[in-house]
Amino acid sequence: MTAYRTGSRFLLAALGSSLLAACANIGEAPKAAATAPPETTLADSFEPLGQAGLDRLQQNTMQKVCSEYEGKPVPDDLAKQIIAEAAAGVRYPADGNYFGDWKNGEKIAKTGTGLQSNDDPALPNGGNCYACHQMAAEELAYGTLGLSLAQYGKLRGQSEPILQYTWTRLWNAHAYNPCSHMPRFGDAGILSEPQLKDVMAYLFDPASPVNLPAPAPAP
Amino acid sequence: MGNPMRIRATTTNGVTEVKALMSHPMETGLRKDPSGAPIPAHHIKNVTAKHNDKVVLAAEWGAAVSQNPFLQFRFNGGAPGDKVSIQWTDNTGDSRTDEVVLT
Amino acid sequence: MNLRASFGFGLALLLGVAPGAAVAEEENPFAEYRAMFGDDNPAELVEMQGEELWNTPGGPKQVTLAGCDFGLGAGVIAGAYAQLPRYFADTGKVMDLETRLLHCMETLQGMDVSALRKKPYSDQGQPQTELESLSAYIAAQSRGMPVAVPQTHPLERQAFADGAKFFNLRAGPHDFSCATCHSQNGKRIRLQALPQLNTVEGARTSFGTWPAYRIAQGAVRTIEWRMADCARQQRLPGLVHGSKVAIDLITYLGVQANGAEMTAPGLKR
Amino acid sequence: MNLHRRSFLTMSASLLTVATTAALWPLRALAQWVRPDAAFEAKAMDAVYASLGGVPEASSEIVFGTPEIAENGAVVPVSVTSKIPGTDQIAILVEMNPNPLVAMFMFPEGTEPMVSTRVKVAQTCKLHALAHAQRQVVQHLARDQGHAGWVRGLRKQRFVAAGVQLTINRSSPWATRCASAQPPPTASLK
Repeated sequence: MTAYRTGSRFLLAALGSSLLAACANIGEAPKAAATAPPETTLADSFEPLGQAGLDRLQQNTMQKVCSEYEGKPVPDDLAKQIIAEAAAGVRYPADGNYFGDWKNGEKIAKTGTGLQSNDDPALPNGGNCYACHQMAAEELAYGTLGLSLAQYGKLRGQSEPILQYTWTRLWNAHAYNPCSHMPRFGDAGILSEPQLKDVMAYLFDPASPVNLPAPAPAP
Repeated sequence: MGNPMRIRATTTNGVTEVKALMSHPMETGLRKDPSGAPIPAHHIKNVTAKHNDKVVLAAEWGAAVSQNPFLQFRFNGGAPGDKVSIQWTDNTGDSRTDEVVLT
Repeated sequence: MNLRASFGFGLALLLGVAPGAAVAEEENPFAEYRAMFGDDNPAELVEMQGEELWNTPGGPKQVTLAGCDFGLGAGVIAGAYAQLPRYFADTGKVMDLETRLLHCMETLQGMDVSALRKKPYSDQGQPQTELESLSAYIAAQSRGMPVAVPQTHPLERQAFADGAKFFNLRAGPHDFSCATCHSQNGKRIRLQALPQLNTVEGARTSFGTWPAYRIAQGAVRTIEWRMADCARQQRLPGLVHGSKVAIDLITYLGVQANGAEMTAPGLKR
Repeated sequence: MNLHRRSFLTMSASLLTVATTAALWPLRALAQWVRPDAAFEAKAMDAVYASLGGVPEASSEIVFGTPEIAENGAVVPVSVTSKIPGTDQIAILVEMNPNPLVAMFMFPEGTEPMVSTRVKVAQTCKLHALAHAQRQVVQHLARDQGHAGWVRGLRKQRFVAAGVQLTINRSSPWATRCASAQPPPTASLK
């Protein structure tokens, strides 16, 4: 992980100013509309609601670049920049232990609420993994936007590189895929470190339903 | 008084099929509003369907019939000009009757 | 009817696989459930309420909305919804059905619509708002007609272009854009199939079904509600009813759906 | 044998009665029907049966039309048809609902013993239908018993039940009791 950090600092220093310049244009896309009244901005179409303030319309670098290049290849320099910046921000467990309670991880994986304008900010956020991923064989209500994570730990084992890789994916998937559609669960503060550990346990624990064999098909 | 029902009745080979949708919240009394206050029960208890003046179906309902209830049944008979009417009464004493004429 | 055909198709696929087998993308496990609703959509109850409102004089001026021009002439509602949003010379704006309705309630009936504009949708278990009932009724007057959202006025073309841009805009703590969920074919969230809304095919299967009766809410919801609720799930702040972004997005979807059959009000889970 | 059920009821007291079960389903002509409030308020299947008067026999003569899996427990289409001659009542029950008895339907002569409706189902569980049937059976007594020409009417009453498994993808929001046992798999993205 230290390698990522060092690398990204270097890249940031070298490319920072040109990147910011490039993104200034991209980020203005919605209001750069040629004939729209000049006073129209994105914020005019929204109003603060519940815990969702207008600050959420402010795009970061990754969001600007990935909006511009949605469905298209991201230019190499920008891709490298996003990857480096993402990798640099990953915070690994302070105690070196990746695993929490898989049962709580299951709850997080199945909970879809959190950070919506109508959600109670006092409740813990969900991870909503099942919205996009297949996980435990027993849960049929899974989405298909992401790859199947069935048998995740059983197929991959628990070596340090795979644990670190998975943690990084959860923290900020852009460290591997510049315009990943997966939320930055750690980086954006969607899930806490203990919650991430619970999800890790759900993915890797041999007793977790994720790693249990699929039930025999009915005759 | 409630909002109007949608009643469809069609006669085929001497059998009349009735399909009705009723506008009613069918509150169970178990739900709470966003502020946490219980929402009082409000549901249809009784439904009576008539072919002209003859009762062709009677029903007793609890609160677990879905919101905006649907009801479908069939009775023998029915000729153009005949009336099919449905009346509901809910737990607050409110009631509503609607009818259609067979064509 | 398109809807019916797709139910049958989904059901056939469902029956074709062994129980317990992994669910393939293109089949819908709820095809049987949905088909059982047949033509008995509770949205019709709301249409009836909307029809009564349409024929009832209202507002301080005690007139009906019969003088409202939805783009095809005063009071013409047959086929009007299939051609909205469109540019209206009297306001100099591209408007959708809902903003036009509010405009007419205000200008023709003399109503104060500020409360309705602020809270356009009914709460769960509460009576539908006038806007929802009228939308259901007016949309139903386009049933069976092809979607034909115009692109003649420059502002109509601008709305489409801006809608397309917003569709890809990633923001908020989850980095979601419309494209996050709606830019791939045959995907689903949990078991809910996701239309690919940046393609003609995807927009065509979806646009003409709104407004729709939502089973989960026991109410008819409009296409503006659909946009606002997507924004909620994107973790964005509240999308203002009738705002530029809302109308741009509806225009973007509608133009792509041109030629598809209007089936609204639809029935959704 | 097309005897009029309702007029028969009025004279049934003088006739020999044979009940095939211990059921004491409320036996009233439609005009005198009284809503069985206790059955609607009962909180378990057994209690519903008890307030209706007995335990029904299992039957394969009740035909269900329900989806195998329902997308939303708040609205589950259900149709029930009884193939038992003389069926005059059908009830729909949902095992795990706070109050299992959902609805009772009374069919006068001339109405098919079939009903289709939509019900709330708290969580994955069994949906049951009860059918009550009664009809007059005319029994010809054998000549060699010395009763030439006699007939006697038997009121044959049946009280039956059948169940069908229902899977609910999304729990009915009102079902406090069951929802807590199994959190609904709600995705926040749709």
